[in-house]
Amino acid sequence: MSGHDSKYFSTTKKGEIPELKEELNSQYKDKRKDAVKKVIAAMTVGKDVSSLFTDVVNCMQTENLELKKLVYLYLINYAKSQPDLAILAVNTFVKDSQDPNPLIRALAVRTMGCIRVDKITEYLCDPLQRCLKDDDPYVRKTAAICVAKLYDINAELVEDRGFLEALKDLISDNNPMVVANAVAALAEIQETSAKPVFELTSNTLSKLLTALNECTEWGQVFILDALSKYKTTDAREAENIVERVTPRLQHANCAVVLSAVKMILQQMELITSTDVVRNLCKKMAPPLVTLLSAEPEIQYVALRNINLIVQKRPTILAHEIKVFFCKYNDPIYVKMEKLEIMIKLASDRNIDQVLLEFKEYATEVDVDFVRKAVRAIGRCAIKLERAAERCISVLLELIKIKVNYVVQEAIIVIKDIFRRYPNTYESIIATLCESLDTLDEPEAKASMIWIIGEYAERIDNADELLESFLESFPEEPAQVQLQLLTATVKLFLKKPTEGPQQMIQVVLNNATVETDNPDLRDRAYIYWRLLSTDPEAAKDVVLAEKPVISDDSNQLDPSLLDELLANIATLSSVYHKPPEAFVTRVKTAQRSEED
Amino acid sequence: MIHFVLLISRQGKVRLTKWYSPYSQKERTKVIRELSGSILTRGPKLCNFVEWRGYKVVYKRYASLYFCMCIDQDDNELEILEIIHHFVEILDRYFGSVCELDLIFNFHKAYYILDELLIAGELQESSKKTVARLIAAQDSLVEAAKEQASSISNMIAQATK
Amino acid sequence: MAGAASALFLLDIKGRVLVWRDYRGDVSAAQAERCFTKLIEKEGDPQSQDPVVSDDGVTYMYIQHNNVYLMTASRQNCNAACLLLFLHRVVDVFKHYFEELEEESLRDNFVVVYELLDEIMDFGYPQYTEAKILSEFIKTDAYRMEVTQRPPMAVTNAVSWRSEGIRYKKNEVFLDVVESVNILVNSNGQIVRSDVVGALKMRTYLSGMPECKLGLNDRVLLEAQGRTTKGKAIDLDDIKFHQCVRLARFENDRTISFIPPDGSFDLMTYRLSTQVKPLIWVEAQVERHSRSRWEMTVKARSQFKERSTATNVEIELPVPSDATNPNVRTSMGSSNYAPENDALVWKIKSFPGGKEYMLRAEFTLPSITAEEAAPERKAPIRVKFEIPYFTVSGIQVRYLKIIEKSGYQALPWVRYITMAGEYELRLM
Amino acid sequence: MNPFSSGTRLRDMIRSIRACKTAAEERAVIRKECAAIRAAISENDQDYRHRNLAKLMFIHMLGYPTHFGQMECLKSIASPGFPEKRIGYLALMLLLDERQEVLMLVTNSIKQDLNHTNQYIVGLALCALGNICSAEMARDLAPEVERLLQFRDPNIRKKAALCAIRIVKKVPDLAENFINPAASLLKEKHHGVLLTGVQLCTDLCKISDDALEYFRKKCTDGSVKLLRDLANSPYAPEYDISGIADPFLHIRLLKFLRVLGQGNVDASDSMNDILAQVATKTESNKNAGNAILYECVATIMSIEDSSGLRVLAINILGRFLSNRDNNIRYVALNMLMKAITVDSQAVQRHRTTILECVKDSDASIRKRALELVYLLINESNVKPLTKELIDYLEVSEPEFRGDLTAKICSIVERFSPDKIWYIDQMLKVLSEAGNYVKDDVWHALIVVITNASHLHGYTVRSLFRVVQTAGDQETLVRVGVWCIGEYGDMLVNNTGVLHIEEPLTVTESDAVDIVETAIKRHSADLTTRAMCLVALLKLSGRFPACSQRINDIVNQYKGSLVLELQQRAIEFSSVVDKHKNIRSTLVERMPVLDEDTFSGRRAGSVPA
Repeated sequence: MSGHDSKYFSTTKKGEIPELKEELNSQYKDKRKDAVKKVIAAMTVGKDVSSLFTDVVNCMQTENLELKKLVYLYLINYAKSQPDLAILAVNTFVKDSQDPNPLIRALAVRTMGCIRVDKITEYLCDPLQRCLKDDDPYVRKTAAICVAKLYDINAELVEDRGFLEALKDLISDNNPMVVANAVAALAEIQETSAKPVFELTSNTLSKLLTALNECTEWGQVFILDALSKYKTTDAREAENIVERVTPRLQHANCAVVLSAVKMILQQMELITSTDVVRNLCKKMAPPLVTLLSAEPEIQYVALRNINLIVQKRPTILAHEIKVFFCKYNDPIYVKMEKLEIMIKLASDRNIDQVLLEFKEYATEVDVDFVRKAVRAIGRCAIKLERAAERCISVLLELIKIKVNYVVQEAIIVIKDIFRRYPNTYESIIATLCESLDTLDEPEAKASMIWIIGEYAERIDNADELLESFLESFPEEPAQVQLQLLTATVKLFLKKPTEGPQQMIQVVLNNATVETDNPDLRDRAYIYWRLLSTDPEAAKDVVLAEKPVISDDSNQLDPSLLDELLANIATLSSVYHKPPEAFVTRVKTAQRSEED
Repeated sequence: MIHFVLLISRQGKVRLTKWYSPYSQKERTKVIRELSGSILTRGPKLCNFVEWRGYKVVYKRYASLYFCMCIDQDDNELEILEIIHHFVEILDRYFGSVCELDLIFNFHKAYYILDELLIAGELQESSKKTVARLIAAQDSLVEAAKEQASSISNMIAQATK
Repeated sequence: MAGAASALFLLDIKGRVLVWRDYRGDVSAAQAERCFTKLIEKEGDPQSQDPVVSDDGVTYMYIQHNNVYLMTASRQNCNAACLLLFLHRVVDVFKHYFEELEEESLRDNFVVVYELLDEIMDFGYPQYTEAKILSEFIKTDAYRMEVTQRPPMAVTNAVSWRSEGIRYKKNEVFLDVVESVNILVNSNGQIVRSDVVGALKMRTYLSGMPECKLGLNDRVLLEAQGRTTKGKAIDLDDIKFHQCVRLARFENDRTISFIPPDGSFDLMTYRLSTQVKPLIWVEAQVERHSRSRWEMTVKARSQFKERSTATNVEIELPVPSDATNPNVRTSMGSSNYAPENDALVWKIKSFPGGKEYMLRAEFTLPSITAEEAAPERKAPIRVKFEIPYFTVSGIQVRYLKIIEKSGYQALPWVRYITMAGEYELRLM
Repeated sequence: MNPFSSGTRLRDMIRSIRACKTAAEERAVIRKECAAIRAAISENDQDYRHRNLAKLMFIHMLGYPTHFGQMECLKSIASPGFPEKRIGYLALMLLLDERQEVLMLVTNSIKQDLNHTNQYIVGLALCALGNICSAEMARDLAPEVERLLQFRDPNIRKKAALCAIRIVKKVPDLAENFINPAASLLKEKHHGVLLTGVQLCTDLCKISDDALEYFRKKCTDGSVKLLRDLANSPYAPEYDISGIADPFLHIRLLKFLRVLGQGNVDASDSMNDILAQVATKTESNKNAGNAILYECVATIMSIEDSSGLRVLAINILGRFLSNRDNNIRYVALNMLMKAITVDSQAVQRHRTTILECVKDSDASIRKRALELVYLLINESNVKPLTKELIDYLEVSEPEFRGDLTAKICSIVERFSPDKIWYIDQMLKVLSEAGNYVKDDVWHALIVVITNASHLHGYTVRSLFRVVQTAGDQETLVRVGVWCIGEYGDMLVNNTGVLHIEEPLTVTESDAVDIVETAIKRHSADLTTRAMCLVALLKLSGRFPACSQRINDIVNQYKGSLVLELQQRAIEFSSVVDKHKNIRSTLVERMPVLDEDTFSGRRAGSVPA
């Protein structure tokens, strides 16, 4: 149904494009400027105004800076869809790049770099060459970034025309902002180039460390990040570098602080003097703590990084656990990260207070946070042997409140506690069994079943308890089925009486011919063969002594941890994944046209 | 049958909701969020139907407003478009060239009209004129009561002067 | 930094793009919008989500300000701290330009917004965010002149925060020392965390390029200079300086020297994690007489010297969200039901040291409970106050020297004040 | 007192809510309003009750709790005046629904109002009852509604008819009480009454066989006549839409006829002519006409066979399918799904068009078309269609991939002409969209592979190749790892090479490598890791030379926090290390799950 609806609720105008076209070609300057503004406004709300390309480009030759900027903006947006027409703009660009006003020269170079049309790129070379040597630092700093843009579009061209050398020269520029941008551009180019483009020598190192004191906060970040790739030769040099970088810890900009921390941590690897290391650790703690007063989003990044730092150097924040206690108004994502760090910093000294906090959190309203708090208590039990008993009693208290998801979460961690401290806390099994029929989450169910199988000889009615799960065997998720299988085998090996014997028949049948899950079948057949070939061996295999599981609070693999620490402040350190796990390099030139 | 009627603005604001099947408050919020997410982002040329949790949602945009009705799998989608339009025409007639603000500040009137159009998720009247007449009659009952009240309070005021 | 932003988006409250600037051409607005609206749809409230999310090979980082989201997208392993902080700076820049950053101000000023986005970031690298200097060459309509502008020297200068040629008739500096006390008391009445965050807030009205030097009663400095420090010097745990302060110099000899920006800025912030006694202590007892009748008894005590007085004390006491008609009596001050915060607010204009006041409140709850009522969040008691002429740390400004080549005399004015920061006492 | 004297305050509230810039601001404004309303309620402030109710409705619409205002609705309804009742009922319908116990308290008020002398008050009560009554209320108030079906004013009769629909849906036993009064509504002239009466009759038929029997006998001819009169009626502006008289009534009559005709030849016969007339004479250039045609086609497809009519219907659908309007194309696809059971040949003719619709830019059309293609596929066209779909899988939008993958798997499974084709297609799907594949699908694939003994070598080699290129597709890796474990020897020995295969050289240690990579992959999930351990155990039996290396890998999981991995690692390392004598017995080829039993078991639940 069409046509007649538009009259309802409606206030739309018609024929916008032709009207704009007329205005763009007006003889009056002001009218043209207004028209371009309207075009940009339309573009902003997502209307397609690409058909006005020629008319807009005609307004480009103007003395009015504001108008020029608007036309340039339009070009950036639509040049790609009208490459042939975009050529029309080249002359003006080239002219502007020689304008007496540095603002216009920079604008021209900056904009040309943003127009990813091959034909235009060629015309960019000469102006860029000039601008890299411009008298005005504002133009040079813009040209430096433009080299990176050009490299992204056409790397070969950049190499052929010697732009890399020109860029390297800028590292010695007398203006700190130019140096910083040149460093950023070189670092980026190095990232994609197989050839050594940006080699950090001790000479450049010292130049950059000097520039560090003078450039803007953002420039400092570029330089520190680039320097973190520097390969230090010996302890002395490392100490030297650290000495020059340490003052950055006092910077008000959190990004500067984190990048400085990254540098220092890296250099510390080479420093042999334990005094120096201890001193550095002491110096880094306060700035890291202060990051927690930053905006919540920054806190989040900081916390993800602190999580890594305390895995590598636990002493740095050993005495600062209290600053990670959650505040009422902390966003949930900050609370979750704080919890993670609290586990890592928990110690025999502070565990009582930490437990009190966890207990408080476990009665909050956000389900995910509550679960994590319950799990945290268990993880502390695993981590701190002497506090395990206190942790368990808190868990039991929480179980008594009978909030379903708290109970399930508690059972999941208690199973780990059993594996950490065999033959110590089994007396609580009876309490756990009381919640048996309220369990509906696979992980909790599987944990409970494991507990029953593992301690079958101490639970009088273990066979009854397991049997109660058997009926629903075919409907259970694989995780539960697998645990039921193993638990029944254990029960049978421990109590080879009639009941368990029947049960094992049922389970093996269910897990072989009655299922199509190949993994479950494999597992069942292996048990079956084991039990029928050599029952004694079966006992030895299935009931073998288990190694005690270890504290999992430093779960990262050391080499991965080092890689992540080298990436402090970056996304890699936020995700706790190496960059190659999430960076999918898409050449900007091949942009996906979706709009 | 129609399970619910939603009016959502382009900005995602809810302007009217009517539920003919039971949904808890939490589910309602979720439904609205889900549907505005999928409907408001659909382009103008696409069809006016969205399949959703085994139901169909028929929607139609009038300027800044989306009228949505959720129906069963085998209900007639094209007819629902007519019902929506029917509703819109009645609103338009009642408010005199209706706009979004009418529906915001006189939302209860829009509900009264809807109640003369649908009951139990089924259409009750195919004549716009009849609906208009019934609403007018009830409005004047209210007016009459209002006048009576003010005249009584006047009388009391007079008497107690 | 190993990577940069691909684009910067300004989105409305529903996650739709208002204005965006494409820096690299590898993330489209449609893509970003789709990801972000999905996020909103999922949770309703994106504030509960991680501020860094990944979707289809692109990482989005965002912050919210009023009814606007600011978001960057990147395909590389970029510096997350840097870009998120940059977004906060962008907020400051826009606020400087439009008074308030909100959807409407962005719409009304989109031309300037585009110009700024072009200047503050290039190819996804943050460039320049000093609002005051930016506004010297990017102007809003009202002040736009037809004369050709040039980039101010400051943009590329080592002193990038101050332009040359500033003139004042009367050269003055105002220095406020503001300390906030943060405290967290758990439900056992134990203080689990307390610290003091201080800030030296400056407003400078100085001509030319003044060299300033600030002296504090910093123990490290005084000891280094071989002075006696009986009781007067203090230890500052962590100090952060405005970028104008020469950090290397401070590291060397603890001298705080700088060329200040014009106008107001935070010269430095510091933190002390020494245990402080809660300046105002609050205890509350809640009695539930039935499902629908509650009673609350509250005691507040000032634990500082009698010669000081806390002003504008506000004690926020949590109550259930559907409380009706709280009936309150206080021994001092007044109280207000603030349903917007689910709280009863007890205000005491002036609270001298060493005093104790009481409040008793009674209220009812409706007999019908909310459908699928979620458990109420256990909010803590929160306290706000100010204590003028007093600092917890005992910090003192010993001197502020101002030297300018023209040789003028400038007057420094110093004030001290302590206030409550995040002051939370969990209800027993 | 009058209801809207304080209307300005409602406007003020709405204004201040509209002025809020963020959700937090809005929440604050509303909480303040709610507190004020609670205070007014507790003071039993009658003057502002109506205003407060109006505010609460607005607040409720925004999704905030308003439970504290529920009793106010009841009080307002119990007031004598029309204005109070009107707002009270409106609020009742918005703030409450059938699940609240408070609702029962209103039963008595409704009962009184149903007997009120003012017909508008009766109307309000009927409306509320029809929209939110619970089963209990339905039972209590059904007699009143039954009586109101004969009320003097038609506008009450039509409301009562719809109200009756809700009642019989809530309490089906009550249906028989309504059969007679419903039938008499069909004799009326008033469109509203007819419209609702036909609807009531249709719904009664769906609920009660007695009703269906009765209406079929007594009302078929009458309904046919009604439709004929309507279709031939002269122009009546009151009911006209795009030149058609009351399309809504048209559609309801067609629906009713469908119910009557379904499964009954005589009834079907008696409606043949009028259906033919509607199908041929209805204008199709406007939506209203198309809506009628669509309904008419549905009726033709459902009633007892009359091939002439069906040709007519299929032709209409063909026209619809080539329409430019997406709405029409959508309903065409929808209806073709019903038509396929009636005349699959006719639908097959449109196959290419339908396949194009699978790739449409409109997600709704895509989804509908995919369902239809699924029904269209048979042994003869499965190969080209599958190829099309798999090709499309590569470029499809992520949101669509889940559905698409499930359908492709299901098609491949159902119609595969031979096993090698099935295996090849599945490997393509798994390597393209393995993360979208459901468990039962890859389980089934392994069942098929194990049963095709001549293809074991071929399959394991194919998998070895694709796992290396698409190692991030979880289910592909699982199938790959399982087969490499089970048939590792055939992989290394190049057993049973088919002539179509490229030569491949794999060493024992290459085979172990690929499993090791899979278990160590950052994003590998628990199931995959657990399966890797079994594969390693099997390989230790098949490649004794590698057993030390395998044991080293397995040992790393003995301290695993994950129960299943720890248990397996402990058991397997003990087998590899200490019980070499039984190792080969344990890892002999696994017994094959009989394909027929398996498919027999699954037949009950074929994946959608």
